[in-house]
Amino acid sequence: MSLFFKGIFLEQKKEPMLTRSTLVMRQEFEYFDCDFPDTAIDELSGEQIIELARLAEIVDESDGKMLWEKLEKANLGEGGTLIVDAIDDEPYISSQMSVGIHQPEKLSLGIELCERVLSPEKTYIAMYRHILDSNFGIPRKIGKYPVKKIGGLYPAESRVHRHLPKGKNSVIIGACAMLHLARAAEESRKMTTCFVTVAGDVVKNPRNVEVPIGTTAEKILELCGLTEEPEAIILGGSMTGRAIFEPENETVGPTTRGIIALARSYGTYSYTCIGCGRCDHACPKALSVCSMRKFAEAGKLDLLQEYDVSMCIGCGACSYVCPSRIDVAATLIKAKKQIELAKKEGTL
Amino acid sequence: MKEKLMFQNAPHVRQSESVVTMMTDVIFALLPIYFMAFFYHGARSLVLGLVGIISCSVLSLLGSFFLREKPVPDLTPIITGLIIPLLLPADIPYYTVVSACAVAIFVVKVPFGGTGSNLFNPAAVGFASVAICWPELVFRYPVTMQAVEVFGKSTVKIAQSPAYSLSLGAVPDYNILDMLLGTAPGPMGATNILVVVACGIFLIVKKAVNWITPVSFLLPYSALCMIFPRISVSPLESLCYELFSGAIIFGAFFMLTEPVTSPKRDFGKLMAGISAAVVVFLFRYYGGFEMGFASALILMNVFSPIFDAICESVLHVIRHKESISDSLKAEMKRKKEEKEKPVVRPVKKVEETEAPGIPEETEVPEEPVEIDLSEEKEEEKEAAQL
Amino acid sequence: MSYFLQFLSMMLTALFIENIIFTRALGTSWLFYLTKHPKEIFKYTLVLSGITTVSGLIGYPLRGVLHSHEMSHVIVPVMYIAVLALVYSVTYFLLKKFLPEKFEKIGQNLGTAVFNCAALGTLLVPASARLDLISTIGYGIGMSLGFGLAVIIVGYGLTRLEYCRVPKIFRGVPIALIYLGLLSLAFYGLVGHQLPT
Amino acid sequence: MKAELKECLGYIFFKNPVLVLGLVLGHLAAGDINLQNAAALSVTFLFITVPVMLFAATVGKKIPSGFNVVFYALVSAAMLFPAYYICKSFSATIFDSAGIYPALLAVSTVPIVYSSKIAEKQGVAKALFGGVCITLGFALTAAVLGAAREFLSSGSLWGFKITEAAYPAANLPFWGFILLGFMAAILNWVKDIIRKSGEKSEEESA
Repeated sequence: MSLFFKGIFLEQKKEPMLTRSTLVMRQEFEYFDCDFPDTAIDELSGEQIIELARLAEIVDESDGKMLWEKLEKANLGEGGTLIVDAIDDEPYISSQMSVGIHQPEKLSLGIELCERVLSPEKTYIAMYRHILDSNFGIPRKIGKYPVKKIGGLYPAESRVHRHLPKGKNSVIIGACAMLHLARAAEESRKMTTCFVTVAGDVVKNPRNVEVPIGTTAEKILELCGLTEEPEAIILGGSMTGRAIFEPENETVGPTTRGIIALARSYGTYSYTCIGCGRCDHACPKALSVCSMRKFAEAGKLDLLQEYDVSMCIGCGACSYVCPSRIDVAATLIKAKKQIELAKKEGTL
Repeated sequence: MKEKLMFQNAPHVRQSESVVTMMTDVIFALLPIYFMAFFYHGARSLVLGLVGIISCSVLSLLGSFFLREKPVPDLTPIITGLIIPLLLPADIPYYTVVSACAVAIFVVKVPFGGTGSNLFNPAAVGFASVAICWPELVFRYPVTMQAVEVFGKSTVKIAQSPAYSLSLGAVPDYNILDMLLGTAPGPMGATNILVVVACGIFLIVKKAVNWITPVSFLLPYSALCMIFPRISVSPLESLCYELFSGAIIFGAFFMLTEPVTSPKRDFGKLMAGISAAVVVFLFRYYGGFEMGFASALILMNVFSPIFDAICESVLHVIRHKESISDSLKAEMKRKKEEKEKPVVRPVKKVEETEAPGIPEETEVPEEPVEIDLSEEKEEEKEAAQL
Repeated sequence: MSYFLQFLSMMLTALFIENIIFTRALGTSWLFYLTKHPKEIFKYTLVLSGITTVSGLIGYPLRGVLHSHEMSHVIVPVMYIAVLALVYSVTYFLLKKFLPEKFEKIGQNLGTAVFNCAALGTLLVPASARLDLISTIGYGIGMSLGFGLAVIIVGYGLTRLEYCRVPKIFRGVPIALIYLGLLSLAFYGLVGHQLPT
Repeated sequence: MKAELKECLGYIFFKNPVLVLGLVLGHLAAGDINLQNAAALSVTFLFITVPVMLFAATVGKKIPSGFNVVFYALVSAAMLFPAYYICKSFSATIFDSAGIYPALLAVSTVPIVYSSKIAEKQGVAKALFGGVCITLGFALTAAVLGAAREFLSSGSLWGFKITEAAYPAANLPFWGFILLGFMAAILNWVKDIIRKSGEKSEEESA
């Protein structure tokens, strides 16, 4: 029944990018000067670390917030847990995992600094377990922190909370942000770069790259080389990214997970819905997706609200599974925006 | 690089399986049944299948031309065209198959809007309309193991199907093995139970059809047949007789699981399966019709949205578990306070209910049907003044 | 006890198997006017069954006498219409006197609830089938409740039509008629033969 | 004269009582099995509609709204007798195949609803003209449906055998509904074509 199977099984196609080392683009680094340059790393106090994060303007790539605000506001209290988000459950994408695998000592230094600020009871690094199509073994420990394998089906983010003890609060911080924190502490370096996976069946040598924030997608694709003209270029994750038309003026931000160049694009051709009910089966939030799509196309926003379209997290599992190639997720997200618009105007 | 870039929506990775692969799986599952029909009844069964496919696809092309949409390459009419002849006897004249396909496409599919939006199962309606129109042709079956002539009058001996003798309450004179292997007379595709079950399981394994509806239909139905046997035989034997006669298993795997008209959610499919079992059981015991399965199926298609609505309300409660439990607690607290201090009951406002029946102000009852004729209203008004 | 069983069996056959709308097509134009909330429709069927049972009781002895008459095809319906008119005017004035606020609510539509094909059909069908008193009442109540059931089923079905891509020329009355036709095809499968009217 | 003809055609096509307004559906679906039934139904319809329209236009206005329904029902019941004699004239066993449907026309939606809603507000002449046009529309629809179903189900027209039966189940109520649905669709299609040709001629003229 749809209550027990949550989400869908995706082949991750992570292989060439994950095991290759991260290519760093030639760039000059910016430094900041703080008023306590000489104190050794292990005597840095909590406030000083937050000051470092603020000066280095580190942005957490898992949710786009500033790291120092998250550290300041998150009072874990006793029994809190710190989770390092290295869950890359979208196919092709492995930017967060590559940080954990290729630079473990820097990552563990960053985690240690965060521990000093938040003093959580438990910390672990979360990684997505189902990378079956590659003979890559997920390490048991990175530095001295255990790696907890988040199992289950895509989307895995919503299931992280299930591993936490009830009633205790927790903080999720991205692995790349930890790395930048470690660099800020060691060389007081600003966060000018971000980690992006360049992948796709058209890229000559797909790999993870560290590029300065703001470089255009075209330059990054040239860095990795293209075997032939792609029909579609995607900025962001393979399940939640968006297709772009002009790669030369689309820039990369800290929260962009990857750039994917595909030889053949699906376009927007789709058959008629035959009501097979697979999208209902695949929805992680157990929403009645099939009827909601019908309401969205008939323009019945009140019925959509009744069917809880606001709980849709836009994971794209329903469109992935739909045999008629209908963009169910896109319709629902568009309807969700219309409802918010209508609510603002007070029509609803 | 720029001119070739195309737009595509959010999930840029799609499942390899598409509607076409699903439909081809169903067609491949139907072919062995045709082979068995050919084995028992000769080449005429294949020609009947061919006639079914050709008439269904030609009519659906005509229909899509009539619906003024470009004909989409989908295979659903071919599946309907394959299923209908399997429910009919092998020596049925060709015009009945063509008329069944015409009803299935032109009455069930085209007026409701093409493949995705038909509210009833086209194969069931097509077969029911033929069975009602020519009962003497549809309900007498040629004896197996004799080739029926492809053209002209068939000279094969006619025999009653076990379902008919069951409806009279007599024990059919074919043992269970005969019915399993399909040597008992009956509809062309529905008698060789082993092959039908094998194809059904093939479909379920290939995920072209969900496993919940057939299982949740066959189990309660066999339970009911064991509890209320029609013939004075051991319950297990009566179960076998009931289950293997009258296209029950063929219908459970191929007609009941038609995706468009069955409920969408798995829990809804379970409810549909169980209520279909009860309705088919009642139709076969008390219905005036020997082949009650098709009309019971049409009735079940009416209730599939109701099952979906029930599922949605159950899930709505589950989704809002926390907020509902909080509001309940708040409710209890408020009631406790009310009990302590008595409150003057406010006067109940007379709520006016909208008068049933015809709204007064329309000069001519222009919209007899509640379906909104919104874009036609003005044209209707000026037609009224015409 | 056997009377109650006979009453129950007659009611169930009239309610499900020989439904008034699907097998005899009586009162179908009411179906389109009445597709409203199920609670509204239930009130309507209660009024319908109440009045038809009362007029059925009054008309039963007269029917016995008039059947022998050679023009019975016309006289029996006219007699029943007269009985309906009598019962309607009595309820009309009773309602006006004793329950005035209820009268404002359903006053004008009471006429349309009583004088429609479903009501007269509920009286005439048992008459032409020469049923005795108990089964007449049972059959009558079954038919009017079946009318309510059919209205709710078709009403729910028609709301589902909004999400189908019905072509322009089939919208409105035509698609509702085809939907009704397919539903009565299913009920015909239950009955198996054409009912005598 | 041209205006009346146009309005009369309007009643038959654009405001056909059965196919567009959905007034008297049950009787046609189940009762209209062959041409004779169609004739019986149309005659009874004529004898019911015209007098009730007349009565509504003249006396009906004065009776309070809740109570005029009784008079309409009684008038149409009274008018059943002459209709009975005419039906008996063109075939003795008409009431076996038509059953209770001609008599049921007395309380169908036309005399009860249409008269009290529309005929009361119109003048006598207009109500009479409306009544006749509606009867014409009904008779045309009933004739077409009756002929189609009789020809399909028993291959005969008005009892005279032409060919053997092509589709024996055509006289069942569910085929009545489906054929009525298709006739209404064809009517909409004709209206579309007339509207489009109308627009095209306006474009050329403009």
